Amino acid sequence: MVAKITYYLAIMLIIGVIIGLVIGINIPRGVAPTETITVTVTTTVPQPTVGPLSIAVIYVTPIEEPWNKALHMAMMWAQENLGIKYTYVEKISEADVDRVIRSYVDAGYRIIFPHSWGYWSTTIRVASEFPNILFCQGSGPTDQPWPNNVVLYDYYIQDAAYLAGYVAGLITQTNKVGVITAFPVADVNNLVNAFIKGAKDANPKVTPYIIYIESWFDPTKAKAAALSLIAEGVDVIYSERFGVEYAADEHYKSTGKRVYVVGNIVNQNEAAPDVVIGSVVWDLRPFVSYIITNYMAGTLKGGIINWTMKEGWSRFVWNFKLLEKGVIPPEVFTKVSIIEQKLITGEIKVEQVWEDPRKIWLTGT
Amino acid sequence: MKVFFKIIKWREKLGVLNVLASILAVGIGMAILVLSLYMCQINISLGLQTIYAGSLGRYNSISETLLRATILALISYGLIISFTAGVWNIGAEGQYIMGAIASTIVCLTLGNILGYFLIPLAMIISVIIGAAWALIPGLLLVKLNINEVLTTLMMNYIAQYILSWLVTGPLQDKTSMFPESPYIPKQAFLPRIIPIYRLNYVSLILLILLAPLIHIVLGKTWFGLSLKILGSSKRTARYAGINVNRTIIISIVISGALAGLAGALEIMGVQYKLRPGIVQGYGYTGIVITLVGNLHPYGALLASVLMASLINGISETCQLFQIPIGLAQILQGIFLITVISLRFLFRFLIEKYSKVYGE
Amino acid sequence: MSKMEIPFLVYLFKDAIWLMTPLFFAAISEMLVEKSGVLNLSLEGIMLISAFTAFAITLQFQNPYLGFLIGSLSGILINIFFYVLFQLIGISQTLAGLSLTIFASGLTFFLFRMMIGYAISPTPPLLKNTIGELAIPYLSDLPFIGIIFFRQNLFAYLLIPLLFFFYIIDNSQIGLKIKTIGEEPAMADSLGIDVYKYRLILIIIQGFLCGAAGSILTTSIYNTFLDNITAGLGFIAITMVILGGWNPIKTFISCFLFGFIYALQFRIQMLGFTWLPYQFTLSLPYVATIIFLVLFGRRYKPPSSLGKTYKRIK
Amino acid sequence: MANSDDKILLQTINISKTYPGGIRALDKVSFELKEGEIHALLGENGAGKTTLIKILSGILHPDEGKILYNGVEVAFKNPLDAMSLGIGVVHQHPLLIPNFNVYENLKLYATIIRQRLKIEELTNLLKIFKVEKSVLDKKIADLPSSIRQKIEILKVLLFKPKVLFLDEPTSALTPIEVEELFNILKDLKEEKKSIVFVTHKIKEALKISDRITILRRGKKIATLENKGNLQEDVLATLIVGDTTLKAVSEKVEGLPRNASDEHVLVVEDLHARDDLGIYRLKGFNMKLRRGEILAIVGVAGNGQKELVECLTGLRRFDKGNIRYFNSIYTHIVDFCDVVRKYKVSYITDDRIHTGIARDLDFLTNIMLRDICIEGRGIFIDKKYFVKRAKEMIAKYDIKAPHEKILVNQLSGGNIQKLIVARELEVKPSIIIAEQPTQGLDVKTTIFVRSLLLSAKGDTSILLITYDLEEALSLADRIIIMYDGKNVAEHSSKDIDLKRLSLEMLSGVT
Repeated sequence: MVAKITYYLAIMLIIGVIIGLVIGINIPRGVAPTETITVTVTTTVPQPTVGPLSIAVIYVTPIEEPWNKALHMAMMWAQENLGIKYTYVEKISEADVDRVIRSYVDAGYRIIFPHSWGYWSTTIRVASEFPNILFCQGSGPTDQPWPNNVVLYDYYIQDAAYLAGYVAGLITQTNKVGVITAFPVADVNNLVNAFIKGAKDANPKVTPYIIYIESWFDPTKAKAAALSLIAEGVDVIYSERFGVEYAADEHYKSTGKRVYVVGNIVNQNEAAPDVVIGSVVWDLRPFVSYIITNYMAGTLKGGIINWTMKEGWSRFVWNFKLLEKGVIPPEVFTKVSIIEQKLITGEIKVEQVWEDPRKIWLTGT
Repeated sequence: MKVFFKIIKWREKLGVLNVLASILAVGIGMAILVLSLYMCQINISLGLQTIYAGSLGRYNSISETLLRATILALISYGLIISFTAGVWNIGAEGQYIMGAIASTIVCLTLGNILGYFLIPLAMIISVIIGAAWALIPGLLLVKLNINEVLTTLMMNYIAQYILSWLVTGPLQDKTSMFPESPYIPKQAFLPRIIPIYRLNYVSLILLILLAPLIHIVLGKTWFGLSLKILGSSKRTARYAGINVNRTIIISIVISGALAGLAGALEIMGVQYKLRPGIVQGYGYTGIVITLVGNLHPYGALLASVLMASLINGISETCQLFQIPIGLAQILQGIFLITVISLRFLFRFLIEKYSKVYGE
Repeated sequence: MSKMEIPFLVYLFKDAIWLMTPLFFAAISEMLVEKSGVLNLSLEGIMLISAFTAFAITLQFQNPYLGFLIGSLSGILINIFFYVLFQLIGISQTLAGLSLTIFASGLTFFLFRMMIGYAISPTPPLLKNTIGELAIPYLSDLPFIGIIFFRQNLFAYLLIPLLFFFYIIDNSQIGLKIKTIGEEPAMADSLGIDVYKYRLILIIIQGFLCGAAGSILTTSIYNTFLDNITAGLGFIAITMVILGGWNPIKTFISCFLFGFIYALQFRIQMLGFTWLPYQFTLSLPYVATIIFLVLFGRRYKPPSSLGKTYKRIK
Repeated sequence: MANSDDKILLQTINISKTYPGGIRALDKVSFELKEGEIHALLGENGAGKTTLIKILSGILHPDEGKILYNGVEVAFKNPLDAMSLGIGVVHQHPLLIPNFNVYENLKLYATIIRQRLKIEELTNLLKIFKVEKSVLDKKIADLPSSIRQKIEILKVLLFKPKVLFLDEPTSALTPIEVEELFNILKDLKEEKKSIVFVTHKIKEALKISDRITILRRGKKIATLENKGNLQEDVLATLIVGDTTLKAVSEKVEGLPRNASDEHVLVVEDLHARDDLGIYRLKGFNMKLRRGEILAIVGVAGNGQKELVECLTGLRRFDKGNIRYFNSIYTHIVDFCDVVRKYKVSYITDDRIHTGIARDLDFLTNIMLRDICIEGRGIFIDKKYFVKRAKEMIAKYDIKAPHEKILVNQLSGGNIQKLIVARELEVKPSIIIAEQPTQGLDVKTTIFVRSLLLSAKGDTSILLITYDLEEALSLADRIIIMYDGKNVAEHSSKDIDLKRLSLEMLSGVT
């Protein structure tokens, strides 16, 4: 048996060597791909629209994902109120984005939003090629040489997350606060850290629980993870990823006990009005409007957008239904409102902490 | 219908009809495409123009389409070999993933040591790993007589989980937000034909050279003949003195090797890093291409270019006219169903209506 | 930890049962069909299409039970199409199944987008009325057991009757005939067992159950439809059948184990075992199946004519 | 003892059956079975015994003729109809599902005939058959064939059929077990059951039966009362027939008859088992001389299949050796190697499933044998094969319009011509021909035989056939094979037909 496997492996080795050598070595090596060559591209695609400013957004996943939805909603709003033409395409893999951007450029789109981290290197390359076109890159490394026609933005909504954490710290009964999140990476850590810090500031006895579902969008996994947190006695969960609402809602309907959920990125209060206490909302409308008006006026500069609550970049949106019903005590609301004011005026500043929250908060427990 | 039977009598060749089936299937697929454009209220000529522009109408589109076609064709070439031998290797997807993983690891670990030998070495290793991944179901089939469809299918998922683990664990780029590996070193980038477009020499050469090579192997060598006989009947193959087990293993290993090579091309020529996004269902699209291409390398070549054009062109149409993406996949399914239905239908008609000689 | 141990296990089991429900619906139906010699790889496609149908109908008529029913019926429709492809046209079952799956995954997303279009609601289009958890009075108040077994989804209560039903079928005279068809279709046919009829009936039953599995996803578990909502569940179901060695009880157990592993992965994280990548636990069913096939190849032998379409010789 | 005025239970009147392909398996056979008798059905292979059983049990439908049961005409649509009348059949090849255990198989049979499985009777029968009860849980595939055969008989007896057909039930049983079976059958006869006992073994027929019907080539020859006065040799002549004698004189004359003494293929003391692990070859010896036709004659199932499989490397043998020319093989790993070295050709008897690749074209099929002979090179010389194909079509009178036609569009006779032509065209030094004319029409049969005869000389031919006439008309020497051994050898010049048939049918020398 072993001898035979070795024999097969040898055959494979030979095949591999032959193919590799024949192809790999004898080929003239071209110029390694460079990032700064500009070419003129002939357009064969007829312009689909004439007139208003056309903006194209490229999403990596279906628009149902909150990260996409936030921008999608802002764009839909802009289309109605600012008179732009908005087109989007979803489910574009990182390998294809190059082609997609080029075809949008060819079709006459002036502003392009590659709305995913995975697109950043392509954006740098293509943006250098088309200096006349504005690229708004949704998240990317801050230490890269971004061309002048790129605006880099990311969901730096840590102050709203801090506020949500504060709420959680105030209303938790069991002193157990959970977070369902995607991956332990910088941008996500930023939010998780802010949330836990908020909770600890409000209530130092709080124990945080963090679960990574290792996926950007997987509601079942998030739901199953949330159920495990609920079983553990956690009574406020920050749904950094979508799907926790279902679990809490189900739990409420079957047992009558409320496990509060904080939505993230978009207003998820409607997903389960009985249990969602409020949402950390990434409101991109001011941003989109800022981009469009400045672009029209010719005053837009590339760079990294680092806005806070003050600019309307992030908000904590209460679920007023719960407030009206008195489920959330009014004193919590007033307390939080004071903190919110302090955040807006800059009295309290929430630092961006990129480190793994498990290392910061879970040590010693 | 009568004319059709006349055609059968005129030419008792299944081959011609199989080609006809492929053409008809493509035609039906196109008709459905047009129909769906119409249903989405898009000017049909404008829509078709956009599909053309997105697939072959611009330099960049040509480059992208051919690039995709090379990877699909490579997988398909391998599948031709195993399908001809009657081994239903559904696991090209997994073999492709393993090839991609192998080449990434080689490029990342040995990138700075090897210089010019990096590309060939990475390719060799990914070919070997792809082949080894295919060898497992092959051995299970030969030694324990376990259905290869089930095992290859399961191996796909295992490969996918290995990929997912590697990009969130050992291979992950620590500075990245996403589960992905760092970029492979520059010297591992496959040399491009025109520097700003991603189409590279290696892919193009493989696309063009392998088709006649496979054709010669299948049509003109004794090995190809034994594959065909094995695919027709195992008993006949045994009767003819063919070592059935060895031939099965070799066929599935070759298909795995080529799928692994496709994975390497995807990493070194397209993505330049390992990420879950390399999994795009190419293994399954490869099956579609193999069958639409009538188990013939030139057919596969054409079909892969056609399929890549459709994927790119439809994607462009979708993005410009705001049609839901997914149309390309629907067409794939329709191609597959129609082409095999028609082939079986033709075969049935031939067996039923054509003359039997000697009675 | 010690104080929490019991609820921890209780909810672990509860979640395992919750997670295995759609899986078992799909797996048990596949088991019987495979016993009759049909390898249906279109499970994933059927589940996708019925999930979408159930979602669309529920959204339209605001009645999850109607949605569930029509979704399940749509499963029958697709499966009959599958039957036509392999039995009447003569396509190999493997290819027919795979092409249906490819087709369905494109079609459902396409239709979903056509239907929902530019939705600007911040959350995915949620179903207001769903088939939710159903606590059984009195019994659900029992300690531990009440939570595990009597505070479940409506469909989870159907698991045991379903298993019971299939166990009886499996051990009945009809089951024997089905197995004969799967082993020696020609012999079965010569003994007067109508192979075509039996396979068609089984395909219809499977269509319904698989459609139910898909409908459960949208009307009871997710409350919405998403792209690729099944996420490979159909193929996992096929794996479960093999792992269960074509035995209803073992299939049940392996489905439960899958649900258990799935539910466990988060708790493992919560308890701080971060060194164990979740991919290992999730790929476990596949790896285990292959290992079992290698080690106990004889016992895990599929029905002899699995995947081979029977044609009566005139 | 049954009397002539006993009631006739089952009767056929002028039953005929022609298989697709033109083989007339039954030709106006009238047969009657009385109540409470054991009726033996004797005949060679292909005499039509099994076909008759299959028709009477509803598996096959007769082309013409009537079946009467209790004097009423019946038409069986499927086996169920026959079973419901109380007809039970023990088939030659047990109709048991290999992956089911014994109990499941019995249960299945009970389900099909819509009766309940009675446990006490089952235990009782198991005791009578001396089968342990633990066998019930074992898979059929794991059981030795003698127990399988017993299970098959038991399965039928369990449900107390009125009429019992036993098709070669003793082929897998030891002599002691045969005795036991006979005792059971006699007991059944006492219970007024009617039994049809199909066999080709004269001794068994004489021992057990009340009456004997002899079939030859689809025709009923005679029905004899067995009152202990029948002679074996008389029966043997009746079974084999006189026509075979005529065949000897028809043999093509003028071809080289005397071969050299050089042995090209020698088989010594060959022992081999079948798929179930039963020894089928028990010390077989044979020597094939250069330039002769050596026929191995025997009733099917005496090890011929296994012999051919051993010779062509499809089966491993446990003991003994095979010598091709100067090379001695204790097992043949790679038949291809033998073919390449010594140009060995092999004409299989399963021409549709094994002899050709059905989906491929004519041209590909004529290259089949060359895979071994030339296949160690890389490329195929297609032009050469196209030329050869065209020549073959002309030379062997194969009715194919062109060489690219699909083989499954050819008729059975044409396919056989293709196979013979292909195997002859490689200019072999040895041809192993397994029933080369089975199922062919008269014209093609003569053509194929003449091809084999004309190839003789340069080529040595090992002819394995169940057809004595064919052996007599072709062979220079004849070896009689019985029970895995060579029992006798004759030169075709001095044939004592009676002795020959006796040896063939009962292994007596």
